[in-house]
Amino acid sequence: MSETLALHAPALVILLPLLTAPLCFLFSRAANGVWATALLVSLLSFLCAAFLLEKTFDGRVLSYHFGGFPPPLGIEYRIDMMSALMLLIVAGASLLGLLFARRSVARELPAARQSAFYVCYLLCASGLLGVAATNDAFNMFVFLEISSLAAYALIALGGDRDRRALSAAYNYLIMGTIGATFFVIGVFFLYAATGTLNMTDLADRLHALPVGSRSLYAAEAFIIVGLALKIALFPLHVWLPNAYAFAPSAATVFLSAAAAKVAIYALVRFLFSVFGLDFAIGGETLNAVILPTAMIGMIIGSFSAIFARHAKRIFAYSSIAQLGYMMLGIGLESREGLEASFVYLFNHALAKSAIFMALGCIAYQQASMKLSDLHGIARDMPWTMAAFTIAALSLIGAPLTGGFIGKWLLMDAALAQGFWLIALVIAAVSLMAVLYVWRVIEAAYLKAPTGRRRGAPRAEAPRREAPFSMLLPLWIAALLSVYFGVDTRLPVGAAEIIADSLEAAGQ
Amino acid sequence: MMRRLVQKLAFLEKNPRRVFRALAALGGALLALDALLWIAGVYKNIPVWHGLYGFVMCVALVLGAKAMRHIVRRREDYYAPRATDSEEERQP
Amino acid sequence: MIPLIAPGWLLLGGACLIPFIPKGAARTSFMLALPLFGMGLLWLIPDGSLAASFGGYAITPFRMDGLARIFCLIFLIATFLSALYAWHLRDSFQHVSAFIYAGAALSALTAGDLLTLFVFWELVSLGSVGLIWARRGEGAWHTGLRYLIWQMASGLLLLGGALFFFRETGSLAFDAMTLQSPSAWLIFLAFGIKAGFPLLHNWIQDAYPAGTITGTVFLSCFTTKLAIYALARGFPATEALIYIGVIMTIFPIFYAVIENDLRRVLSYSLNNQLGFMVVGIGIGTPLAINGAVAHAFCHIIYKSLLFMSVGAVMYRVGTAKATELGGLYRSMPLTMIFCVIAAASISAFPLFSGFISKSPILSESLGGGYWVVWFLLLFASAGVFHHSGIKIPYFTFFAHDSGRRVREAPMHMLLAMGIAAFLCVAIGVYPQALYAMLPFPMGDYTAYDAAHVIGQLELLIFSALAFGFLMLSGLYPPEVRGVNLDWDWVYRRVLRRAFERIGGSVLVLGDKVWGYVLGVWGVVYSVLARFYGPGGLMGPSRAAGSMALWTAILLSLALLFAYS
Amino acid sequence: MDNALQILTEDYNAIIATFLMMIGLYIVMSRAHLIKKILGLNLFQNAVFLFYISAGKVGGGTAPILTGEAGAIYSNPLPHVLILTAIVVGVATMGLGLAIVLRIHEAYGTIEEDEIAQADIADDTRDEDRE
Repeated sequence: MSETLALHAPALVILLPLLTAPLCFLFSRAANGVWATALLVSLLSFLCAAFLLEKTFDGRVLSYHFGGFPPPLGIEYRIDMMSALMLLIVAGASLLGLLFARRSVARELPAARQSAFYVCYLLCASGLLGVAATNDAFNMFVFLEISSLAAYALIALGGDRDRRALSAAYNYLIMGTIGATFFVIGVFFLYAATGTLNMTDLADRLHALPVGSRSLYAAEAFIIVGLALKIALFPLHVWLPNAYAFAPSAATVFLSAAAAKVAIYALVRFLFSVFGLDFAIGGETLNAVILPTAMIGMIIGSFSAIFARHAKRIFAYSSIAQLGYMMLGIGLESREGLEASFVYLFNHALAKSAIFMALGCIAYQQASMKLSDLHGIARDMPWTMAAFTIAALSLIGAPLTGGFIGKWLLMDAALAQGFWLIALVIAAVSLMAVLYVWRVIEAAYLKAPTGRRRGAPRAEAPRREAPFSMLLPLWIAALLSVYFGVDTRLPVGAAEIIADSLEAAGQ
Repeated sequence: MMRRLVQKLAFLEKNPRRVFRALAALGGALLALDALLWIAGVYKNIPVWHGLYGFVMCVALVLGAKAMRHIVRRREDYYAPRATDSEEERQP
Repeated sequence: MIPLIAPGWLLLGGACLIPFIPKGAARTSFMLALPLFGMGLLWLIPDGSLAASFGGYAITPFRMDGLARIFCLIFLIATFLSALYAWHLRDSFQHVSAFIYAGAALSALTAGDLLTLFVFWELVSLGSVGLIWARRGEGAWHTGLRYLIWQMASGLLLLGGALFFFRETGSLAFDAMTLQSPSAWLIFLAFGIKAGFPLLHNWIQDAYPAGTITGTVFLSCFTTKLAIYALARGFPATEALIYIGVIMTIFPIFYAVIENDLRRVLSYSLNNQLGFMVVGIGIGTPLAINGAVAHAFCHIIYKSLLFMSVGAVMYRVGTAKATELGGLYRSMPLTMIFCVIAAASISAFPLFSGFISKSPILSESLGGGYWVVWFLLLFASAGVFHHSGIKIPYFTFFAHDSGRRVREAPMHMLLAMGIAAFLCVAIGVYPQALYAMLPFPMGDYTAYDAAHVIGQLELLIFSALAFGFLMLSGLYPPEVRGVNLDWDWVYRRVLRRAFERIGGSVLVLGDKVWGYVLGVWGVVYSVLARFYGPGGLMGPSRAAGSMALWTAILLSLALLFAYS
Repeated sequence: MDNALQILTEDYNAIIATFLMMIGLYIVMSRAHLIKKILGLNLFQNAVFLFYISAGKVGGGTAPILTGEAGAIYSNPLPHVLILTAIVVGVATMGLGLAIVLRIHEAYGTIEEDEIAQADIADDTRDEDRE
């Protein structure tokens, strides 16, 4: 039984949501029914991902030949530790987001669009899962586009509450498509040079080629820029703040936890597994491009967060800064740096999804997300704000939370290479995080509630605590972000194996 | 027992000079004992020094602090409202 | 070793349970049982350490040895007494804060590596600030914030030090180090803040008088003594500590003489007592370290007893200002007796605990040839007697009669004070019990030889005579309400004003300079705000066209790098 | 010079595709009309598709249909298959993009980018009222 499952889990984890989504669309318009199906499928998918993680924790690699055609001819799903970790993050975020979504979506979206939301959500999840699992470069493009298209739609669904969601979705669509097309061009150059699309095969054949081929340089440049767009790496981050700020709350939770991180995964996969560090634009050039952009992104994102006045946007900007942290670890090009990046990525997914869930709980009770309208909200919603505070502590990097270990490893990795300046920037940006988090905490806990909230139709009704079904996933995420700050075996153990395997591939 | 103690203390409180004299007598006895022991060679410490040093330094300390107060003292609400100094103590 | 649960973790776990126990006798009994259980655990746990891995680093979350054990013991005793003292309290926030504080401090004592130490170091700050904020009110809020900033600064220094330390040595183990590397300096400064080094000390006198009645008793026990422990562990025999310690013993006594708020007097005297311990650690001989540790042990008891007695007065009268008190021996004779016992202990009267713990430090400073240090310490000893030994009981219970007639302190407070007073006397009379627990063997050392006893008595009696002389001659400065400026004036007043004033009159650096600085800041701010605000280049809602341009630019850059 | 001539004659497909891509990207950047932008995007994508397919052509090869004839040269069929998928993606993108433009028109009353940006900035400014 276990062996059969091991054989098919790599496909099941993606196919389940991918196939369920259109079925739901065809056969059911009842939002609750679609939600229940989506939840069930997400749960199964999550279990598969957990199973795969357990299977690969000893460094084993599972290979699934799609349709029985062996690679490099057929499409191969290849699950190593890195893929399994990403699968777990995506499936976990999808599960938590769905648990959270029912009441939130029922409140935020008109009835006619609710089932469409869940269909898009499932498609987006399956696309992201596919990116993490597949070992075929073109297949990766297809999955990237499935997830992106679904994400555009998810964001646009927020347009009923705030029209800026529509323009944000449009901008994201234009940018995302350009990015994806760049990616395809890069893949094409690789295919033209080697005649294969299987990434393992690509890596082998690339290393047989003479160093210095121009089309390969171009391929790498196109792939880096294309994926940087999806990651929202500075200066290509401009689509992100509004997209996250105005998407429906449940969509923000899922996208912030999973979307950009899967793009980071794809970038790491190409840079380290396919190209290898000593190849093409390796080594110092990568340092010269990624390190500065990551650091500028951290600083600019934090500044923007400090200056923002809209709670969701504050944390959307904070995501840009936090993605900078992860890219920094990759840009360091060291074993320690990669390890730190993946630990950071894991913990950030938990903390950020908890934060956006807390903001979603607030959005459930009141339309406005202005800081001035959050005054005194901790009195009305103590449980929500308590969980928010825990997650925010993790975001800052307070000890005993997941954020701490990520930042610590990152600083250690920077210092290991003698980059004092980078370590200082990491510390400074953490202090900036204290500032913008503090502004929300201050508004929620210390400011007296304003009597009347302008433009808010629900202003007269007293704010109440969010429903239990929304608090549950929120608290799960918040407590997990503390748990993984104390018991670091899962994230750090996984990151160590990932760093080992990438280092081996980079040689 | 407590009542008797309180009465005794009340008596002493009314006669501070008596207390002072008693203390001075005790101090004198200690000085004498110190000097005696030193003469007898029980120990090599400088005799009487502790007492004089303590007296002089304490007077110096208080007078020094008194002078310092002219420089450093401010009204109680100097730091208000960002300090508790001038806040009314909460009654039990 | 068998992984018995560490006493600190027990308290931390207990702190999480406190809110779920109904207020009243059940909860207070639970809170009293926790430190007692902790003592039982401490008795069971053998010396040794527990290795673990955190984020791929080898850490030692738990280590027990002689030094940690005696500090654990006194911290548990202090927790018990403080909890007993707070029996009447019905404030969950304070209860939880206090036990997180105590638990974190205990856990920090048993931390065998810098990372674990840092984690609990910060938790100590978080727990303790709750005891200030629990007083509620605007002043307490701001005071708590200032306190927290100092504590967090200490934590960040420790974190930075730990990072560099790991890079330098490849290990995070927390053992003795020398002030040779930047990492050691960072850690030293981190400890220094919590230990109240000169110019880093203000948070003590700022925050402790602002705590709640029962909270300040907790506060006086843990933070600073944790720092003393850390210094004893990390920097024994560091000569700089001797001079730092001497300054710490001297300057607070001047402030203590003129200060009106009795809890602030005690805070200054706390700082002075820390100085003795720091000197002992700086001298670094086994006997001196033992003296420092023993002094910390005794100090926790008598200092908390002093805070308890002043707190009991505050509880009944509602204030701890010397100007408002006096003549209270009539109403609160038992409290007075306990206060006098504590005062005798802190003044190091023979047969009281302070005597047997301060003597080793003084004799070692003499033995080590630090003559000047010895003279100054002697001066400081006389000063301690002056402000803590005489001033506190005198102005509270005697002096001019304030006319206040109140009830004696409640039973549980008397009980807590009684136990503490008993310990003060017991240790003073039979010091061997304490000496036997110290990290180094004491040999046949005894504080009770003729030279010590007579010298000390002489010093004290003549100090008292000086006090009497000054009082009778009217030279003694009268108590007046007011605030005395200390070094914290610089950041509480000067810097704040400097930031606040835009077009105001000359303060310190000159109005024009500040106007200029603020003007520049105004311009920078408006530029930044325009940059990040709506429609700004970095603001939200940018059009897709410009983003596409960025893509093209970045691609060209990447290609340029590739082909160059 | 020979080199340039060789590129011109042998890789003319790349040159044409690049030219088309540039036109498409330029439209995306320069046009404010949302639908025109999408058309530009489509041109950009299609140029890439063309490039793929033209590169799959093997000199003298026939359509890749197995005839059983020995020694026959076939064009590489894989790019065609890939591009078939990519076209589907492109169509979906275009459909979704147009749908969003429709919604934007409903919500903003315009589909000129600068006017929408102005409206967004006005909304942002409303969010900004300082506390």
